[in-house]
Amino acid sequence: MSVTVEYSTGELMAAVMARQLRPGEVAIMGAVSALPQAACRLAQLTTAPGLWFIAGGSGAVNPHLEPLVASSCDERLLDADAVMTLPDVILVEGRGDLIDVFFAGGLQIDIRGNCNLGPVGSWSHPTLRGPGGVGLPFVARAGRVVIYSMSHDRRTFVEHVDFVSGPGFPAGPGGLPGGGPSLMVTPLCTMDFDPGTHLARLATLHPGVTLEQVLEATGFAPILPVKLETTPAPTPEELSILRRLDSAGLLRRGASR
Amino acid sequence: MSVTVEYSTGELMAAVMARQLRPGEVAIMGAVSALPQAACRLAQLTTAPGLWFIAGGSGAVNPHLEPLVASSCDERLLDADAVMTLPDVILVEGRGDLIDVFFAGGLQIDIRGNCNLGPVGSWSHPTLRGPGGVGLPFVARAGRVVIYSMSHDRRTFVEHVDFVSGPGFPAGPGGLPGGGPSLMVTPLCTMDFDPGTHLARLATLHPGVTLEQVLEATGFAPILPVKLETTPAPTPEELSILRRLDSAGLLRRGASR
Amino acid sequence: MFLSSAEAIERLVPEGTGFLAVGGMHMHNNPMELVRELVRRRRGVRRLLTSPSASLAADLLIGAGLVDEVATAYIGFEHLGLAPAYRRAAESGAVTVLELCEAAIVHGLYAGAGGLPFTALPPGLELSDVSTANPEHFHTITDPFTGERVLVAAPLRPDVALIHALAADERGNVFFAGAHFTDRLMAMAAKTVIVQVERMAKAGEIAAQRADGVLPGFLVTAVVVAPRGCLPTASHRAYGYDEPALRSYLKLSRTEDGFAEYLQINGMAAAGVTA
Amino acid sequence: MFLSSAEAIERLVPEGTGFLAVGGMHMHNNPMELVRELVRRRRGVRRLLTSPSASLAADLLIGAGLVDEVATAYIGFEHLGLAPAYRRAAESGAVTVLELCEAAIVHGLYAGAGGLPFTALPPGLELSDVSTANPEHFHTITDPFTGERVLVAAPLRPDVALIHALAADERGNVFFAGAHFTDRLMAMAAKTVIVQVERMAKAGEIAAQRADGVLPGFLVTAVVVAPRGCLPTASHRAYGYDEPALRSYLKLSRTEDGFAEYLQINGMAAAGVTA
Repeated sequence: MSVTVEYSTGELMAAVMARQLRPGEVAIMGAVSALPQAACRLAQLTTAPGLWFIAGGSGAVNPHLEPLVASSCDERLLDADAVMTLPDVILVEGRGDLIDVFFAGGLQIDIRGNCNLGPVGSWSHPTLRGPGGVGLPFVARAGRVVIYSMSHDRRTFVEHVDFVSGPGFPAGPGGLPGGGPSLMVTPLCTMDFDPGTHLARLATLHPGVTLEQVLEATGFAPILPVKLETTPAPTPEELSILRRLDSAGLLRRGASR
Repeated sequence: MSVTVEYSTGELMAAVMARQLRPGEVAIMGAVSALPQAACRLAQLTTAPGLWFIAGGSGAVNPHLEPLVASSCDERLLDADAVMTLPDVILVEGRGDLIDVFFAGGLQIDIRGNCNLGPVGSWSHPTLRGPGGVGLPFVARAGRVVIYSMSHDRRTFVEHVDFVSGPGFPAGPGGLPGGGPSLMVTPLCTMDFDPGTHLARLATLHPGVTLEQVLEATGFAPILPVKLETTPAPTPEELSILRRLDSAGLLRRGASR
Repeated sequence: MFLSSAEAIERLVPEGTGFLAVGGMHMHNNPMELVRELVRRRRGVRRLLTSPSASLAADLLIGAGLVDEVATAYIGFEHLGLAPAYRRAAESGAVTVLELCEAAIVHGLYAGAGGLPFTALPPGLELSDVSTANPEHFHTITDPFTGERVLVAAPLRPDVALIHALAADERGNVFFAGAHFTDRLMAMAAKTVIVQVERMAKAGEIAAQRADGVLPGFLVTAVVVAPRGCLPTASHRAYGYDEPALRSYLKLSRTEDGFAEYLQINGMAAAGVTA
Repeated sequence: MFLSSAEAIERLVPEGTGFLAVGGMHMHNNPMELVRELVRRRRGVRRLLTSPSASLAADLLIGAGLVDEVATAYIGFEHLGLAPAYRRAAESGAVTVLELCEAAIVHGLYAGAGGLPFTALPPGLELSDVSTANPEHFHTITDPFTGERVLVAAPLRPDVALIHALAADERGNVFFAGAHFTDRLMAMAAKTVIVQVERMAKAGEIAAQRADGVLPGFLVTAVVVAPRGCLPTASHRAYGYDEPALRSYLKLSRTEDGFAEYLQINGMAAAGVTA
């Protein structure tokens, strides 16, 4: 016997991102972050008990997310285990040994995990002026960086970003003070990074997505793994938790699967 | 008709210091500061309405001083108009255009208004290891500096301090970013600074004190003014306010006059 | 101390003000009443500094053509979309962008507040293009303690800061409710500080606050009481943001004509205003 | 997370710890239970950092011969007098003094907490002898923005910080009451943080605090519950300092023999302790 459980792309991505987190770690995220926030809360309630997460500009530490809210500075996030001031969050991000996981994103994301939230095209006269990177330069100092994007197309996933807001692996000599990008999560797939070349490598395809779809939608050629797995779907328990948090349905606005 | 009102040296000094303050100014003080705190509160209630004062390490802004307390970090100081964190007080002291009056002191005080709360004698093997200057280097950035000491003897008032914790007027070229020392208040007298030479100049003798007494007790030769006035005694109103604040008698422990 | 928004802007933000900082974060605690007054009076500023994440306040000022250069790390509307006027002005070159990061803003304001001549930044921050794009705001120098090359940023010392707080007492002590982001630091770094508040404080209310939530009155130049004056952005612990009104702004301001219409509808098309 | 003071010191402050910071200010909020445990165990540290104004905690550790070098801006007892053990050790050269000022401590801890390689100091601070006396902690460099010579100080990154807070919850989130001086900053800058608290927090008590008064548990290594453990110093909002006890310490510790007697009387003359 089996039951068919429908879930949205957002719910799948939240479940995938939650599985990146380990007990007792400290995670942080910036603007437009309902997705990583839901992932962190889900992780706390499943595989990563004791996880800490800081909801960006609000300074909230372990917000209870009842309900999950759209803005990263919503006052409802202050219903949390503790709250820090924003300047103190900046100190914590800068110290370099405190943040285990940094959730990042970009209007452009490239094959080395560089993220651009600033100018697309020329720096001084961009074709698309993005909002700006806020704290993205701090990804350089995080333990590892999980990149997520609700768009998977060739405008977003590019060979080289036009402007580095959040640095990925450097092309030349010299390294990152932190651990660098570890995973990219998109509506179509997940990609990790080849340990030797530090270039993006396809890791899993989401249920129902084909390799051709991903390659068609990606502006660079990811390394292909020996065996391409399917992303595990969210479990009924995971979905049940996500839906309890997300009474406003923020994660269900995308296509259902 | 007249009445004889007795007052202590501490009360006289508090009244003298209060008269240095102007409406709307911002004053600050450090450790062992019941005297300047009482002076500020007295000034608020008499000649300097709207005066602001920050009680050093406590961060209290306009503590109500009911009662006046001995320690600069007593929790009772937090009964105040507002409270700042200590790190924020350090910012305010450093900005350079906010503090009008800085109350300073020293184990040694010299003819240029330098104050020493650190080592007396050799820096590495001092004959008297003072406690340290805390925030005294910030006097360089204050509008004007009022120096006070409960001791007036040749060990305290010296030609040159052995260590500069709080800088007075420099002997050589180059000036202070702030306005520099403006008045010294002791149990015997007040001294200001000659505008031309920036050297200490006797200003007033406290009631009953002779010039000889001051010169005998002072390790440098202050400039003598054209006319030596007597320090005005505290008025009955001033004494009444001081005694209401100072229920513990902190200002009356010295000799009464 | 207590002024109307018109008086405060007229007296304290003279035409050609060099460096204006505006507080709030994302769609929260933007001092909109003060910002609207700037727009009504067409008060131009040479440089606008935003908090690490700005939205409507910055977009309006830029869209109205009142800003020569904007120093910012983010202007947008989170899940509601990009900032239309900022996009248009930045893409056309009508506004110069001094792209900063959160660290350069926060540590820069700390330096400005404390009289520090500049601030060193953590290693790794030189790997983004932020410092490369703005060579006048960043330098690479040798750390005298380690000999390493380190990135340093200029201090931020606004001439005027416009911020929002929940309430003020008679002396101009103000307190914040909910989060206050970089607003206190901005006020501590600025020479002139105008605070927009929802209401007057009740007796004893300020004294009951923790140090963190209070800005003492000696740091405040003027207070403007403007109930619901942050709308359509939120005022923490008073009201949430008005999402339909923000969406309506975003829709209209996609074009210059629409932006002018928004000003007209919202009482900001004062005499002398040209779209 | 929750340890006895003996366990906390044994496990987290190994013999020869390079850089220990101890919180509290003047005779307030000194984490005395942890300090007494250091004395009982004769745990020596190479460098002790105090808050801008230390008293009993520092004087005890120095008097017990456990400190090679002390980085401080003040050790004393305000109106009660000078610090006898510190005086004796500094005058004899038994302890090396790294004389700092409040700005070097606070901005140095800020730099340590935020990963900044060093901190610039406001102009005028070079006029005191503090920087001259400690050439290894201060440098004068050229401000790349203005060309002026400016004083810079090293960051402060303690290996271990011992601080006091009012209460802790199960996750190690702690909150402060009254003033908390530089204690939060010290904890944010240190690699290992031991917090001594009066009691466990009640349900919801931490969440009700303002951001400023809380240290989130991810910054806390261990919590030691020690009711009245700051005595004879004060614990803000719990109890005041015990002035007779402090005076008794000051009287006894005027001599080395008296100091040893104080340790004996107060249960700090553990096996292996020699006066």
